[in-house]
Amino acid sequence: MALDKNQIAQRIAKEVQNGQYINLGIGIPTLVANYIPDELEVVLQSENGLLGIGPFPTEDQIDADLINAGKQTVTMVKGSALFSSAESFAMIRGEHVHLTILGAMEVSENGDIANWKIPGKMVKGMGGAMDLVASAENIIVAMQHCSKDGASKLLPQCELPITGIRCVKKIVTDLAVLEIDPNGGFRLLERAPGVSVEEIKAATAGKLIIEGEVPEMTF
Amino acid sequence: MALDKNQIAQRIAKEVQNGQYINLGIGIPTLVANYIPDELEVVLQSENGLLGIGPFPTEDQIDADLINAGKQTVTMVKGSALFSSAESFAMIRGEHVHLTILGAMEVSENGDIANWKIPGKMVKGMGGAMDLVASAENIIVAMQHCSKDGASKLLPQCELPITGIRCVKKIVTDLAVLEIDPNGGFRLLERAPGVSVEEIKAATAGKLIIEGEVPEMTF
Amino acid sequence: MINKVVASADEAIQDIQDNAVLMLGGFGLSGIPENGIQALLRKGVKGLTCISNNAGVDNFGIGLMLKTRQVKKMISSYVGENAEFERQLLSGELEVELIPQGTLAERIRAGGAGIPAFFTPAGYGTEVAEGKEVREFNGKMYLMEHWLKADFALVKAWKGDTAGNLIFKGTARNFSPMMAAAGKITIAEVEELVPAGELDPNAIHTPGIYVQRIFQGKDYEKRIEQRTVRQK
Amino acid sequence: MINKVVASADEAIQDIQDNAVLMLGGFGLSGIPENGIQALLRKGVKGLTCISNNAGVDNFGIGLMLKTRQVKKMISSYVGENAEFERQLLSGELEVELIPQGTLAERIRAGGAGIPAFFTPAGYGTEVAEGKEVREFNGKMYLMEHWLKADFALVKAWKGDTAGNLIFKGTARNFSPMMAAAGKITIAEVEELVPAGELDPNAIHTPGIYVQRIFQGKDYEKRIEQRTVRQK
Repeated sequence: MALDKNQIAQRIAKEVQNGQYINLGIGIPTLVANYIPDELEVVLQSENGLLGIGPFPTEDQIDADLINAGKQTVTMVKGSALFSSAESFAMIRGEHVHLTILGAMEVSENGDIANWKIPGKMVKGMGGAMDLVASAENIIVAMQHCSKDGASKLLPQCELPITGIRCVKKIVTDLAVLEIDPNGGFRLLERAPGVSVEEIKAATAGKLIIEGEVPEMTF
Repeated sequence: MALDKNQIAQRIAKEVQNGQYINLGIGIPTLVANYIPDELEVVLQSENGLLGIGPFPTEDQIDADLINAGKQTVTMVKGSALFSSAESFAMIRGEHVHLTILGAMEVSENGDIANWKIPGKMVKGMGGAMDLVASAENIIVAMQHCSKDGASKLLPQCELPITGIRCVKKIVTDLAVLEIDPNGGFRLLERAPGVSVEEIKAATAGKLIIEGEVPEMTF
Repeated sequence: MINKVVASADEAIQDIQDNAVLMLGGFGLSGIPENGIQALLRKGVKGLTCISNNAGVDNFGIGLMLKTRQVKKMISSYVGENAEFERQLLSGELEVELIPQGTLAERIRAGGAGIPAFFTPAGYGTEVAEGKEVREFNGKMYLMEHWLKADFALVKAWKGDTAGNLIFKGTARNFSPMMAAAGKITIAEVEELVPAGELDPNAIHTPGIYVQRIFQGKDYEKRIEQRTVRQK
Repeated sequence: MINKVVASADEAIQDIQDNAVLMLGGFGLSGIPENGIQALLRKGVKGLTCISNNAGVDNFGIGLMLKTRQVKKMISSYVGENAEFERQLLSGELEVELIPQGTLAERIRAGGAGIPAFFTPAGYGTEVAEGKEVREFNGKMYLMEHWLKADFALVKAWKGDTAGNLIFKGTARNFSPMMAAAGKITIAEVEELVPAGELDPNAIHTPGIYVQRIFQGKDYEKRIEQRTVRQK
């Protein structure tokens, strides 16, 4: 059965390694924080100027001057640091952030990503996404395998205006875990529980690389 | 009679205007601070990371962590701010500092300045001087008119490696106050008390522009 | 110390003319110059170019100035919270330049720091790169980006002193320190204005050299966009 | 929070090898990593390239490492307080690259911030410009300068926490925040090491993300170069 948003987040959390500084994008990526094992020492970066994002505040902790990049009220943890946007993107551009997890509208088989604009329909802006994908050493995309009308979002090449080229390393969808092959193509690593390779094939418009048995995900 | 160092500093202090942020170089320029009238609101910048330099400390105020760019122990005034070297030179390069007063070995008649190196003899480095002269809107040089062996330091062109080109606006020496003419040449503005125009002419190797009566300095 | 205090927001912005280029601090609605925006609405100055990470929401922040059609052009990184904005954009009433957030922050810093251009990898290979110089350094591709400056910068701080020194709070700092340095005239409004000497010199985020005018702000609403809470 | 604490200066620098490129914080003798320098002397590592605004004095700071001939090359802006330095330089034993102080600070910042090159007016028309790309922006001439990075950065702070967050004191801050970001491995020594959570997040100068190792320093001499005093 296809994963729900929380399960996608839960599976991505397994990619997190001890000692990492991590930037979580808006949407499913934000949920990843809920599934990072307590025994891992990691620090979450918010590009509006916070290292060490804590949980949402209780009613009486709410502070309008403390939000994350999704404009949600947050708290700090012990050892947090606050800084300007220039310093924040110095960290990102300077490759001090190890892992970026973000959403996408489309990913191409060479690792291009599109997630900021639908010409004529939607103009929200790229925010920090172009900076993040241009610099993070590891970029994982969290998204639905297909759009609401059933079109594959894993494509030979992106049709929407792109956010960055050859940058995505891994993709976790409601159906599968895939990595971008250095020579191009989506290498199928894991299936969602109960989802067949055939279903994933049918939902993937770009080149799908399948080698041997493809295991089911574990959480 | 030729001015002493303190008198040069005192004469330069008259150039200071209310509301200015000022960088004072090592040597005579540092002495200028002693002669700025109390009624002027000005702020002294030290390029190692301090806005609002106060007087030297008393014995019991000495703090090894609070020095000026000449490595002298200093104090802060009310309203001081501390910052990094990158921020300090952002202020300088970004033309937020209005007035720079510094020493020189040579000045040329088009406003070039040399003050950092004597090939084969002395290699101390340029420190912040090249940044300062490249960006300050007003640059005043404090120096002796001639070197110890009597050679003029106001030249047609600099003979020593230069620190910056076409940047000096005004020069205050032990003999005279001069400004750089936009078309080239040292325009003689004031004589030191008792010093004749002929004496200044004799001590100036570069083109000297004299128009009408040249008044004596007042302090 | 130089005293930068002015009496009110209206006095602080009185010489902002039509067609001025403004920078406005804030990320979303956090840290925006609420008093300055209200004064701009009162003054009714038009044809403004506003450099700000976001464009407010429909009925708060810069969104209010969009409603009154005072803004000719927005230079931002993300504007996705504002229906009136989207309407004016799609109808062609509003010019918009969208810039990657880190590039926006660094271009503003460069403006204050006297750096006319620098190289960044953000946007390489995308439509952001169109018309820009591309260069390879150490095997990676970069775009050349230019500084941004403004006629006026409007920033809001937590505490400030009469010499113009500023301390921000939490994530309300965001773009304001760079904007303060990049504005020809920088106007700071503060929640608490204190005499010079009361702020710790070692804790100051924006040194007073960057601030030309400062005033005690009032009636801060500090609206929250996404009120997310957990149970105790 | 990630714990960055190591037991001693010797442990912190144990993997610094011959011919490493180091950055060392400090302006004159103010804010230098005294413990780190002592450990480098004990380890006897050689062929070092040291990026530091100054080169210490004859018998303190980096000057000690010049005496033991551990330094192959100095990259600095001002080195005029050191006779041994001048001797090694004139005899050709020591390579020296002199850089305008603001350019040095900005090149180090660029290294930490992922900016491979930028433009500055400092040094245009001088021998510093030799071999460099020159470009005009808005009628003014600028040089293109490249980022500086280091294998290891050694910085000294006033207070630090176990997560690597640093607060400097007075003018001892100088180059250290930029160096912390520009070092592949950044080693911070602090006068006072506290548990994560004890420093005000809003007052931190160097966020812990830039610091890989931190230790409690000891026996700080904090030598003063120019002891200038006035009478009470």
